[in-house]
Amino acid sequence: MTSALRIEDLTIRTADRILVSGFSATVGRGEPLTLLGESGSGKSLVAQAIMGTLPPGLLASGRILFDGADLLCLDEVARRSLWGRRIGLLPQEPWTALDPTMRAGGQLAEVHRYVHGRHDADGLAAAGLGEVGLADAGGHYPFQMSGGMCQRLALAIAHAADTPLLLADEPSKGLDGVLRADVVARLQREIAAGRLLLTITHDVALARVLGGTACVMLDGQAVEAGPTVRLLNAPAHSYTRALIDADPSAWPPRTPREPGPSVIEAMGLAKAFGRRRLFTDLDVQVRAGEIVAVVGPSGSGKTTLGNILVGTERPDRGRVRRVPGAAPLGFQKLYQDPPAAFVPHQTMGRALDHLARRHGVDRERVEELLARLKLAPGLRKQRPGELSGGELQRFALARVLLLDPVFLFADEATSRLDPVNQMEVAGLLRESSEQDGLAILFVTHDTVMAERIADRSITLQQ
Amino acid sequence: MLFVPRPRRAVLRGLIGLAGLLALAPAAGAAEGRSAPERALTVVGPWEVGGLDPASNGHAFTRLQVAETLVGVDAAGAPAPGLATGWTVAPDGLTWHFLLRSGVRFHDGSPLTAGIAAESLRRARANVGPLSRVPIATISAEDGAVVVVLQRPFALLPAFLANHTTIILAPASYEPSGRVVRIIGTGPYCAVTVAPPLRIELERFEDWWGGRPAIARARYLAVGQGETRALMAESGEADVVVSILPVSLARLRRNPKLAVQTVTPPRTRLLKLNAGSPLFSDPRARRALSLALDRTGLAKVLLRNPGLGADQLFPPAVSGWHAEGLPPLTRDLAQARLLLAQAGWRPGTDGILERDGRRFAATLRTYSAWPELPPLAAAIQAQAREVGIDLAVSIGNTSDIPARHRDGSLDLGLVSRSFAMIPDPLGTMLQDFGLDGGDWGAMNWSSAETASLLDRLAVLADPAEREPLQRRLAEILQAELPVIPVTWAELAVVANRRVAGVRADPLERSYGLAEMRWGTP
Amino acid sequence: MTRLLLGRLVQAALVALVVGGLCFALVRVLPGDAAFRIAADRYGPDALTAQAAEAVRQELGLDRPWPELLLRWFGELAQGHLGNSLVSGEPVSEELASQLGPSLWLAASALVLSLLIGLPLGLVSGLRAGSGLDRLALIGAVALRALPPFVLGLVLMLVFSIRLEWLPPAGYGTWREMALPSLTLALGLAAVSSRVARDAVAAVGATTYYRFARLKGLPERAVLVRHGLRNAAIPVITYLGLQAVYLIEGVVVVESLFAYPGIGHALVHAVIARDVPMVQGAALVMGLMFVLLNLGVDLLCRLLDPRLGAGR
Amino acid sequence: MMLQMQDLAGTTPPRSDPWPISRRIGLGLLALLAAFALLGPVLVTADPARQDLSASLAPIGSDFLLGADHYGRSMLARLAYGARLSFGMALLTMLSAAAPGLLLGVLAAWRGGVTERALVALSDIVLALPGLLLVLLLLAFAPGHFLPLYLGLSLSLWVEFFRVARTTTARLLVEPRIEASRLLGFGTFYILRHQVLPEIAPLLLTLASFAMGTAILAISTLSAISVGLQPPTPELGSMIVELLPYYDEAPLTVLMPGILIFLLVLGLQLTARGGTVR
Repeated sequence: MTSALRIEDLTIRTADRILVSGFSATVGRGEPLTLLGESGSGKSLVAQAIMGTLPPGLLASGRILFDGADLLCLDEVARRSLWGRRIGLLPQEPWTALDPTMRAGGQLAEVHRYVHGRHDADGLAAAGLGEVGLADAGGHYPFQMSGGMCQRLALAIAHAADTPLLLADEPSKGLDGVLRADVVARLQREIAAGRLLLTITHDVALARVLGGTACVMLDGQAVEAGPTVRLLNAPAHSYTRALIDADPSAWPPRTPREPGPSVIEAMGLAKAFGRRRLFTDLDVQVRAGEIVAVVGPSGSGKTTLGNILVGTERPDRGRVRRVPGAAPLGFQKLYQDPPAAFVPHQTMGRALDHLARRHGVDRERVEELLARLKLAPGLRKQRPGELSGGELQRFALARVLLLDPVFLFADEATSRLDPVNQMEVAGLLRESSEQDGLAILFVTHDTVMAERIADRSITLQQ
Repeated sequence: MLFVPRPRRAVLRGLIGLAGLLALAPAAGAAEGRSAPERALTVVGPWEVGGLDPASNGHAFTRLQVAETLVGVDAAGAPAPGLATGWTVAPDGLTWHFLLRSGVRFHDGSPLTAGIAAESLRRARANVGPLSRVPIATISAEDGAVVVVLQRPFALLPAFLANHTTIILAPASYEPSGRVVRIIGTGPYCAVTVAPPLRIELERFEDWWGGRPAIARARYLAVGQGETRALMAESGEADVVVSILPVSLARLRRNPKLAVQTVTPPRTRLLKLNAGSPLFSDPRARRALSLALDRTGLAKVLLRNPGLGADQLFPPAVSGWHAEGLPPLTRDLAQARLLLAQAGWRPGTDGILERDGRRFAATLRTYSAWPELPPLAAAIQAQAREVGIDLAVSIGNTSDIPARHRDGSLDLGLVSRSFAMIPDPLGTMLQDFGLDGGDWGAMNWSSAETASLLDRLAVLADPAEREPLQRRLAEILQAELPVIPVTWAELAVVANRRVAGVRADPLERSYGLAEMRWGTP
Repeated sequence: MTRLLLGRLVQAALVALVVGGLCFALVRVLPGDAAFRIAADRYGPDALTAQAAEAVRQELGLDRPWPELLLRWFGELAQGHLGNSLVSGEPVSEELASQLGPSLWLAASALVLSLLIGLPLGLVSGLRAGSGLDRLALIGAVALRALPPFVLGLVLMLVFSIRLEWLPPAGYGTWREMALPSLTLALGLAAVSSRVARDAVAAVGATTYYRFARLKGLPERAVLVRHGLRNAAIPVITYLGLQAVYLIEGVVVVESLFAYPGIGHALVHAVIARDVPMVQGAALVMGLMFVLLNLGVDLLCRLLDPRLGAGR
Repeated sequence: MMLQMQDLAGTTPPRSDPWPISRRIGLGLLALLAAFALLGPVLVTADPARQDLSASLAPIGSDFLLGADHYGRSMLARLAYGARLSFGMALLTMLSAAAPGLLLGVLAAWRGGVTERALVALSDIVLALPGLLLVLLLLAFAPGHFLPLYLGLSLSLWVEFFRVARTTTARLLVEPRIEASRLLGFGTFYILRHQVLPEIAPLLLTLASFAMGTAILAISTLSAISVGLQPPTPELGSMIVELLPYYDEAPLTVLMPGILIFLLVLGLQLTARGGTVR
């Protein structure tokens, strides 16, 4: 079995600019490597270079030594022969990487049957599913499984491939605390089994528990590398520090403050989808300047609760009372997936102009708001697809604040952002609750974040 | 929700398999016509197969020689012995005896008797068809003869009894209600399957009175598209193809595998005018329209045979009716304009003639049952335009012509008129040029002289006596133009050289299957 | 599932009502004397006379009040009768039966052929979306689409019957006669279905799960067969569901060109001849066939994509 | 650059070039055809109905630029006039099918509930009705006129637009961005105008391109069963039928109208999809 993967002086460039420059690192047996960094830092490119899936138009130079060969020199065929046999992948957000029309069992069994040509693929598949606690989910289709189940199926697939090298892409993305711990445990089992693990994440906490060596990337440069523990405890580079500080666990706790008058109240809410009952007889009240976190496992109805409060969904029972005199548009929402909340072909500028014109808001107001949200004027010409999640979420906040709302429902508003942006947006929310007395319902699956940002939390059970 | 894994793949395979089967499995009746030792002679014609009612589809069964009529027709188109070996008429011209051929058997083996024949005729007379126009008093049977008693003398009786609606069928052909449920005739071929609308399967009738036909099995295929018919001949799929588009003829003639015959049936494409309308009431206007037509051009370009330009009503082939030396209808635009001017028509600003504020505009109605009619209409439209007559062409249903003849809303119709329904053209003439005109003939035009001529002809049998009257008739029609002849017709029959004895029948009464035999290609 | 069946059942009933009523109404109000039209169709252009038309009018009682006629039709329909053809006097059901058979064979074989032609073509062009081959396929599809079926049919005849002498240009009875007409129809269908398939394949090829299947290490064939085809098939099948109508009725020209007996032919004939019961019958059969076919399509799609069954 | 949108499986960013070469070619083609159809009749002096039997089927390049048909009529003139009529009518049909289809489709998706179910039922029934029947019947009222013909066609064509518009709109309406716009106080009209229309337009364009082709072909098909013919009006579809018998003697002449139709559909296709995955 191979001893190591060595990356030497890897440089990735397009025709006109360099995306990753002079990156070197080693993954050893029992020495997992974790690439930390925000999206766009180039960590994905490194992984793609290893996998051999760099998008067309990107050139890679340097060497990636594995199995005594330089992966960069391999042709298409040779590369494909590695996939699933020498190099395995744990995709990010597995629910999008699973075939929606194929049963879980089949998607696992085919690795045994077609990749390794093992007999009794189905038997092995069943065993594999049992191992990840999906024993009775073999007949399920992805849409019938929760995010956690999908993640475990993906792990089972990666395990079945049993490749010397495993690339884990944002394995903790979109998972709540419990599930994340589960994933970590399984990854550690792979390490113990002597497989080389390369993890890509912006989740500092994940890096910490995985141990091994870590490497922090910024703008295509490895700004700092070393044993994870040392690196995270005594960061040398400012960005590393920023990254660590950006982790919710490091956020300053919220200073207790006297909340204002109640802005919205809900009594005896009940909602069910078909046979699935989300919650019954639930009371919620949010006061001005107060941030109320709603936590709970995925599918527990956090989002539905928020939607009921802003009025985009109706409760089965119970009623919602808004503060008298509040403008109907005073109750707003931030979305989990920023790009999905914008019209793809509209530039930010036009979107804002339309909004301003509709509500008779003057330009200065817009300008100062953008300034306050640290949105450079240049960005106004961009379309949603051309902006980062952080920028988009700040635009989303901007357009909401333009209507000076009294209540804001932030639906996992930071979960898709990398740490620094996440902290920034969270900070802005906090700020507007303090300055403008905005009442915020903050839905998140991250209990740590919840207790740091919110005045109090509501926990929904499955 | 069903979480139990189902064998979906298997189901899918099943479906795909099924689909495959559908594609490959032979359609209904795959074996038909292929397993037989001897190839079935394939006759292809344009006429669809309708039901079994002799009144509507008798022609199919006479053409295929499944059923026969009392009276036949000889090469010259004169009545000849058929199921009747001969006939006599009493001096008063009222009582006719038709002597039955002896030893004739139906396809079901039953013998033909005078009684049966008389019964078939009575049915034919009661039904829609020419016989119902004959002044018949009674039809009865005497030993070995059918006796027809008329109300008044009518010399054409034999010719009428040659019409396909008067075929003689066995009693077993009819169900109690009188509906024909199967065709049991006396002809050389029996109909094994009649599959409307496109196919009839035939088998040789071993003990036909005329002797055993050479070809054992035959089938008729109706192919509406002229192009397809030509291709059927070229590909060798068809042995005999009836009625070929003029365009295809030259190509087929060049084909060494095929023998092409053309005959001129007594059929004329003519303009039926409403002589009652202000436009055409004046004979000069009708003559002018006739003078505007470039018949030779039309015939040359659209029918590919310049000789088919109809310079009088009857083609030369119809002896006794084609009047030799009759001043021909020709094209003379100057003369046409002159006549129109004399009739008071003056060209308007757009070149269309006007008379006291009314434009010389009419609708030329025709129908597509005959493929050559719409193109002819388009050409006539353009030629009429040159003398300032504005025709709008409307292509509709066959029935538009008689229907509009009845309600008088027809100004101009282009029709294809056959004078062979009754082998003697007089039969059709009586129908078309009587005192009150006819559905396919004169409209709001009548001439006492024509009427009397027709009456006299109706009782004359001797050609020599009829000839001068017929010539006079032709002269009147040529001068008066109640209908304007445009072109004659040509019937092309193409036979593969592996078949011998193919004869094109100008009257389209029979394909002559019985005379055909397999030759050496 | 039961809801699906029920829905289609209701649709079928509605179709029956609408088709029956509409055809009746339209054919009734059409200009032109029905008696003359029917007579024309019965006795042919040479023998048609006003006298014949009058006989027809008497025989069929065309002058009877129309509500009576319509109600009778529905009444008979309820008992499963479609009435008798005004032209031939034969029961409509029999006349249709003799033509429905060939029509179904033709339609089915054309459908299968079009799949055999369209899918592989769509597949290759989809996998190489934007390639020269893809563009070529597009031009080919457009050409086939821009060619009237009878021209296409004629070309096929010239090639297969005259040049190669493989197949008969017309007639019916065995698969040989069916080959050319169904090929003509199939090409017309394949023209579009190949593009639909191409788009579907290209779309699936761009999905994360398709690429992940590759990264799993599956051989390309397995990736395509296990993850590509099924997902791409869904839109194609849905499309064909819509197109199958064209198969049943768009065949008129093909039928007349190849002298192939079919229901489209029957319908046109009936409309021209004002044969009300035939029109109603033919239209009804076509409508119900369409409903049935779409039921099949629905079921097939659910089979392929379980999400549909889950009421998503 | 949009690297943050890429995962390991190597998503390539969607091509955003609105003017791919194929689309330019398509537009060029359409422009040419439009010019031919609009200017042709003006520039060509020959009368499309003027016959000269002596010049029947005159070859290309003789005293007729594009030869003559069987009546000796100038093909160039007939093609020009035919193009104007056919393309114009096809456009009309397409529009009269697309407009109600689009509106009803969006309406159904927007209102949902009874409205939607009713509309869907209606469309299903229309689909189940043989379109041919509709056309034939409509035509019987005004035989030989093209207008009822094309309108009859659009009667069965609108359904396709309806179905596509409905499904796509329905899919769009559940997108967060629509909900967001509503929360931000934008009205129905704004959302339709700025968010729904721009996104379903390409799909409808593709449909429309096929619909126009279908319309013209339907005419020729009907002409083939001698319905809708009205000599001497030049109409591409019926021209093919008229000329077909002469396929052996003047194959090129027979093909000419077909070629025009082909170019039209091709141009529309290239323009509509710009050769990109939809």
